Amino acid sequence: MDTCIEKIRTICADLLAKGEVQKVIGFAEGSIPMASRPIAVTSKDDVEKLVFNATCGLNLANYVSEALPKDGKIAVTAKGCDSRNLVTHMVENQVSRDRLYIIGIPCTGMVDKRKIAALFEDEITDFIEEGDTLTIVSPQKKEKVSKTDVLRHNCRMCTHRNPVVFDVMAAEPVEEQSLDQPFADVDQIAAMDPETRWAHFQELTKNCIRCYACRNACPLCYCPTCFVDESSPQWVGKGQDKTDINTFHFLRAFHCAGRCTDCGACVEVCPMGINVRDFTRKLNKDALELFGWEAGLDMEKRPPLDVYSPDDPDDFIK
Amino acid sequence: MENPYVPYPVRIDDIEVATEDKSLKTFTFVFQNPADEEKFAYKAGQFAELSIPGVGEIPIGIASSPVEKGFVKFTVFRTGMVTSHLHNMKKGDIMGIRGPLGNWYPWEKLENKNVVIIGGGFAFTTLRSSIVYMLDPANRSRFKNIDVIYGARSPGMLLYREKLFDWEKRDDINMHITVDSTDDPDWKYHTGFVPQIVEKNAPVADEDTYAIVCGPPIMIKFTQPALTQLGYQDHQVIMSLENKMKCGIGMCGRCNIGKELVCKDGPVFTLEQINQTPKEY
Amino acid sequence: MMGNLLEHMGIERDRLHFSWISSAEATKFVDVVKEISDKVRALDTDKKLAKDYTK
Amino acid sequence: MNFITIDKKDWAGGIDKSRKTYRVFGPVQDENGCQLKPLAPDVYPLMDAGVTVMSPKSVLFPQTEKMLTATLDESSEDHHIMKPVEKDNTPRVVLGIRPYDARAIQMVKLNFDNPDYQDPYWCEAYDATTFVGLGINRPDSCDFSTSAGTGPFSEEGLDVLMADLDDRYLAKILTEKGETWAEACGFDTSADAAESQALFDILRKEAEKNITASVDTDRLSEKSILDLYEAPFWDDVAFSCINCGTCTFVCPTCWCFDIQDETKHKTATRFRNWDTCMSPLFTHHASGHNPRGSKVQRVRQRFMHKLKYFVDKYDQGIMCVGCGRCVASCPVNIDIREVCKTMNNYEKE
Repeated sequence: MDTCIEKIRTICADLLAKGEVQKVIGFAEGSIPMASRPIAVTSKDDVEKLVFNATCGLNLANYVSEALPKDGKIAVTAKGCDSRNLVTHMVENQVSRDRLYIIGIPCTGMVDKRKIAALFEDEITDFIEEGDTLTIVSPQKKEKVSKTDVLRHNCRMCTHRNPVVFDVMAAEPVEEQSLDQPFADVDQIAAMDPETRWAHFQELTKNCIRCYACRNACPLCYCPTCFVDESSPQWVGKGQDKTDINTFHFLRAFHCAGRCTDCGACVEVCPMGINVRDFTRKLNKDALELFGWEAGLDMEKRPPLDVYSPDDPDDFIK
Repeated sequence: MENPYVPYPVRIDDIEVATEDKSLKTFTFVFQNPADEEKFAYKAGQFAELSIPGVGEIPIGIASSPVEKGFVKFTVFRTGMVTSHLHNMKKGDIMGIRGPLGNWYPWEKLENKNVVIIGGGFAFTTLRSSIVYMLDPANRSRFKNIDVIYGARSPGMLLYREKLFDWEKRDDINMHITVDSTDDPDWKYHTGFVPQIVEKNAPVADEDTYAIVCGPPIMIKFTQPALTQLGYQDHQVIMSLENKMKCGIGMCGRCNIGKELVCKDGPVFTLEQINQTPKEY
Repeated sequence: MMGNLLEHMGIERDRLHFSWISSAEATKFVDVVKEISDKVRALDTDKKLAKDYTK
Repeated sequence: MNFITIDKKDWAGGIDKSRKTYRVFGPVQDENGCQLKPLAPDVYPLMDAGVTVMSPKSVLFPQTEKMLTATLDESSEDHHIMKPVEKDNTPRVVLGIRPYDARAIQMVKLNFDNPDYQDPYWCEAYDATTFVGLGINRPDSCDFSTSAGTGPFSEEGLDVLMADLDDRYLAKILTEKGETWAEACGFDTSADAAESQALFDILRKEAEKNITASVDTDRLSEKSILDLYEAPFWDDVAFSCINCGTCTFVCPTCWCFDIQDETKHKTATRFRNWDTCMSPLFTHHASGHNPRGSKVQRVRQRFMHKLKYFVDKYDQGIMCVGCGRCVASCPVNIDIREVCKTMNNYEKE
């Protein structure tokens, strides 16, 4: 993956020099180990700032609408999941295709930073990525691990590593994964009895500080005023009451029903390490089973809960 | 330890619809414990948090004047959750008032000075408080000329109409009442926007003249150049700002403009002070 | 899908109900409301999503 | 000042003794790393843990705190009259607080305990609390506390400062509160003052040497507020921000809060929650107008408050103790050290 960065830089320098785009949204090197930072590059002289590696786990589709100038185009680098969210943006009329120049990046997955941190007792001071080999350094030890072993769960479950829409590809497509049990995590929760399931979700969200990073990092969450922020009527209390926290997580997830690409940005950004995908994954499974639907693959189709079709399942209406 | 978050219990003694569109109502409150009225000693220009248990609090300028005893008055525009709830309350209901909060118009500095009061729309509440205070027999001699320029969209949108017309009849205050427009053939006062009336009728500034300006942003924007033209320097223009507030005592952190907190260091600032700070209001 | 997610979280399915009732179908409305009330009553007071103010 | 030594064998027993009079808070490990929490009777603080994800500010300033209640039942004589909620202000002790976090509490004190108003909830909790700090022998790479006016062995705001000497703690009793706590624990083996102080000095110097990160703050106060406010770099600083507010929540010095009312049946409750300048609601007027309606304005507010307004207002340096929590927790890697440098070096053209 790191070999594609030169190509990305060349493409971007060229686009900016020719004035074809006003800016490029990509990732820059972070200021601490295992970090990267979304960045807008506006001059060809700055393309050296762009990087792409296994820590670029945010979804750049989230930055597109805000970064779009009054007229003209912007370029955005897009992994498989980013590209699916760009499709969703276009289908939902948040941005039009002709305003974007999409630089597709075939992706072999992002690392789970918490999983890596858990391998060390002390803090990580350096992180070097060479192909599948990661060299991770802490004051006490230096360890080589295989990236495949420390991938984020959503990346392990990913079946759309290659961008579904692009103007140019930064590298040859990678092989897609095929999974025997694509929703094992959901099934595992489903197998519990109701009280255990409830306890599982209580335990899951108990540390939530309601910073709403999961919502804000999600490209699907673009409502001008989120339901949790409405004051009249006020749907949800603002305190640390567990009912309010549950309500937030349940409804946030449900607003993503049939739209979620499982990009993992919500989990990536959570400062408290909450796997909020436990909510959205169930919805993704249902969308697939009930509607044969995976979000962000088709520019011509609206998400299933957005449209009526005579053969929609309706046995829940009594 | 004194708890500044605990409101004084008050009873709604009277509710008056203040404007023809019913968007403003004037509430008269009486303290449940007479001793609280003394603790609530305030100066013209200060505000208070009107506190409705279970609903919330809103910061509102005090419209009654320190020289009016036995009650406090607030004129409230219906806009958010708390104000809407308040508009639906009735005489006799119990709620709370927390304050007085913030600073006030600089009455010591204004002594022996000409005072020009410029107000627009419903930002006339603390100006009412100020005028009543200055016209009080005990205070009138402390100030030189008093001019008032007050405008609203239409005659029915003027606040405190009876008081205005009373003041109009007096000879120790120069009233310049105006409306944006009216089809009332009997309207005997000015027609036109506040900045224009300021330009034509406000006294030319000498170093003993101060202007107090309160109104919607658009009025303030156009009144400023008119005042500058009349010779007012930035330190002679006194303004009262509004920002979103919660605590009212400078702790919750949201109402700042630069390093000043509107709730505690303000709401009254001179234009000179405002010009030195980010205009985040 | 909402019902599925609630159930997945451990909340009883019968607490959520969808029906099409036209404004002319007063009796159906009564029947449905009665049915829901009975079902919810059978489930007892919700202790999961209801707020506890005693703390 | 007197010094005592505490054999680590006696540590747990001492804590247990103190539980008779103190509620004990300390660092514990959970799924999300280290957190500072009230300790259950059979739990002991994890003294050698890393920096806690959340700061200790919640000991005095919980994220959600009930303030007032009133009954709405009109048959009751005091209906609609709000009264303060009773608080448990029995003595509490925070064990293993990091020295820079204790300094942060002194900064928050400037806000909650000032000449005009005292916030009774915070102040009473503060008065009830004893802070027992542990010097940091091995500072993290994100730690820039020495250049933020504090350090790994800073004493400010602490009642006791301890040093970890492998088999024992050396404790410097700094206040009466600290002395009372040591007595309650039965820690009474005194140590030679001069020798102990010398040891503390060595450990402090050693630890400070290991701090490599820093911020420059020397020129912040001479800049004009408006020049910094209008500076061109804010768009770039703010670009990656998702306005989540994590930085403000994990920050030991961020004190802003929101006040909310809720009603259930016939009881009204007013409580406060941590608020964040990153949220548009923070300044959203009821009229719809928002003086900080854009992301850039909000990001600028956070840094201007910490690195300029506070500096000018209190003349006590920046409103940051260099703990590095926001640097480590920011999901989009906005780094206050870089922003501080940019502000400090900014020259208006």
